[in-house]
Amino acid sequence: MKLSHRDFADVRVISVTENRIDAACAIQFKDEMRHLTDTGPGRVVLDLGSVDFLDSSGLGAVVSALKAVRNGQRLELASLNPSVERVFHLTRMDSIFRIYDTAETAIEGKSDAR
Amino acid sequence: MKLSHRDFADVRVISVTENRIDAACAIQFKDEMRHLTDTGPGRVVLDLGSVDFLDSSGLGAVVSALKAVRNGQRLELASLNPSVERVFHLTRMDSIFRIYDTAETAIEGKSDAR
Amino acid sequence: MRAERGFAPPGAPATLSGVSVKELRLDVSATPYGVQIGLTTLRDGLRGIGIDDSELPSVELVLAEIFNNIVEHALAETEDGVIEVGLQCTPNGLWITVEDDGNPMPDGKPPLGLLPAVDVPVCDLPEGGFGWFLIRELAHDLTYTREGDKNLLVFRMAVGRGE
Amino acid sequence: MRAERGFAPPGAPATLSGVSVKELRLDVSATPYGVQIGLTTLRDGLRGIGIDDSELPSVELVLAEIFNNIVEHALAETEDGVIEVGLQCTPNGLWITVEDDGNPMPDGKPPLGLLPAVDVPVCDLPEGGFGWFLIRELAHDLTYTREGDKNLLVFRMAVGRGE
Ligand SMILES: Nc1ncnc2c1ncn2[C@@H]1O[C@H](COP(=O)(O)OP(=O)(O)O)[C@@H](O)[C@H]1O
Ligand SMILES: Nc1ncnc2c1ncn2[C@@H]1O[C@H](COP(=O)(O)OP(=O)(O)O)[C@@H](O)[C@H]1O
Repeated sequence: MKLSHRDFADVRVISVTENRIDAACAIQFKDEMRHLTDTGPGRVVLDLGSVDFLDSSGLGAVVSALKAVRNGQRLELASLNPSVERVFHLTRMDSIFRIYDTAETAIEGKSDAR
Repeated sequence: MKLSHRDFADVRVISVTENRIDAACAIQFKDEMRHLTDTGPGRVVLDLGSVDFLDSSGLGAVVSALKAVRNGQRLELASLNPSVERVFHLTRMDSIFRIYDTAETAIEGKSDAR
Repeated sequence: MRAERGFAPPGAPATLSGVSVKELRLDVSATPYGVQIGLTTLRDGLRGIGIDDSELPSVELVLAEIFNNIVEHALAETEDGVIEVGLQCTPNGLWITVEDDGNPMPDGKPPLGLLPAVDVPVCDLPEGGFGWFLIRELAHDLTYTREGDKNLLVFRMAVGRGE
Repeated sequence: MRAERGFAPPGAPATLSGVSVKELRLDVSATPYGVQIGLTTLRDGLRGIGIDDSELPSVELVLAEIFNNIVEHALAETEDGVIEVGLQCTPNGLWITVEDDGNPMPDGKPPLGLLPAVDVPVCDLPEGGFGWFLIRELAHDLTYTREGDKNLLVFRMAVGRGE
């Protein structure tokens, strides 16, 4: 599981560089996310554009990353492929996360837009 | 335990109308806070100006209120009396919460100021 | 992939004469990585038996949830467990059988798969418990039978009926 | 407040001759509301024996933490428990004794009172475990003894030495 990140003025964009978040890598994903939010600014965007498969373990790992943020820090999502979006939609998790179409709109988006 | 609240454009200010948050009222405080954050906007400020005594049960209840917020919602504090501020300082909880001198500065403060 | 063998999932309709039987069998090693490899292999296999690319994700998701549960629960104590999968394209969809020789389902039934509550504080959000909810949302005509010391799941995915 | 009686907390310095003994005794009902009433009553009493308003909060906090722990832990199973408190102003501070006939401290010692970690995710923040940390931060010369079936805490607060 490889995560890369780019820092902007007040937002860190984390990109998953593999194409699946599943039971085999969920724990590693959680650990790396934890590190990148710990050291990140008040707003973190997870870009899932490369991910074309996410199972319920992967979903749980994303939720776990959300639960690991600091007070006042927010974790948002960007670039969900249709199959990933479907899992968020079916489980209603799309109501929990602010989801942007692309990382670019996320970066432009006001941090208090929700 | 009585909490009152006033809603502004994008912030709800909750005021404790009693002068202590202690073991006798901690649970009730938690429940009422939960209700007021559930129904509140993305930013909630707890005005502790009337509180001149807070013990570790009261501190735990404030932390519990923080842990009960929705994704993207933030809970901030205002108007800590010296004795209350001391408890936050001794326990390092002042590093967890954004604390404003007064509810007014909290209302004026940008919501993404942290 | 193993050599093909006779395939007639209980509950699946008899294959209509004149319709070409398109089937696939696979042994999946019951570990998280085995599941990953199995699912990736199945992508190509499913395309080969007529499943459209747009239909692959739901099949892959249901199989992932079933496989993960077998790895984590049914075969948790087993070192070299194997999951046997059969897939058959029929006019009323893709029939799938999944077999393992692990522990039976709790109470002899697959879980109800109720959606965990998500309108709760962030700290109370569920990190698991979505598996059987997703299976039941996406699979049809699901039956579970315990046969001797084997678990057998049979169900239908409403895919592969294209053209 | 009960009638005063002879008062000499173990470990407290002998009262210096020529210094007026200022002491206070109170029975606190071992319930959350009893503690609330007891602490409020003590505010006035403490002022009366020479504690400055600015010094009251730390005394009240330490007593609250000790009382709450007795209510929650030592006397948890007792219906009509009573906590006996004695306070004596001396030149080196306010000596306080707290007695109850509840369960002894775990391992016969008061807790170490380490500060729980707070640089953790919001969801992992501690909601308790600060009581004995605060007591140990603010109280001096604290001793605990189990006498028969009674718990006795004696300690000094660095207040009341004003003028
Ligand atoms: N194949 C199986 N064999 C035995 N028990 C299972 C199996 N699948 C599911 N279970 C049980 O049903 C529960 C719910 O499963 P699921 O909905 O996938 O959620 P999760 O696996 O995330 O807990 C599991 O926790 C487990 O106790
Ligand atoms: N007076 C007491 N009698 C018995 N056990 C006690 C007493 N005070 C504290 N303890 C034990 O020490 C632990 C730590 O106490 P404290 O620091 O006040 O945290 P909390 O009460 O919030 O857990 C308690 O959970 C309890 O197990």
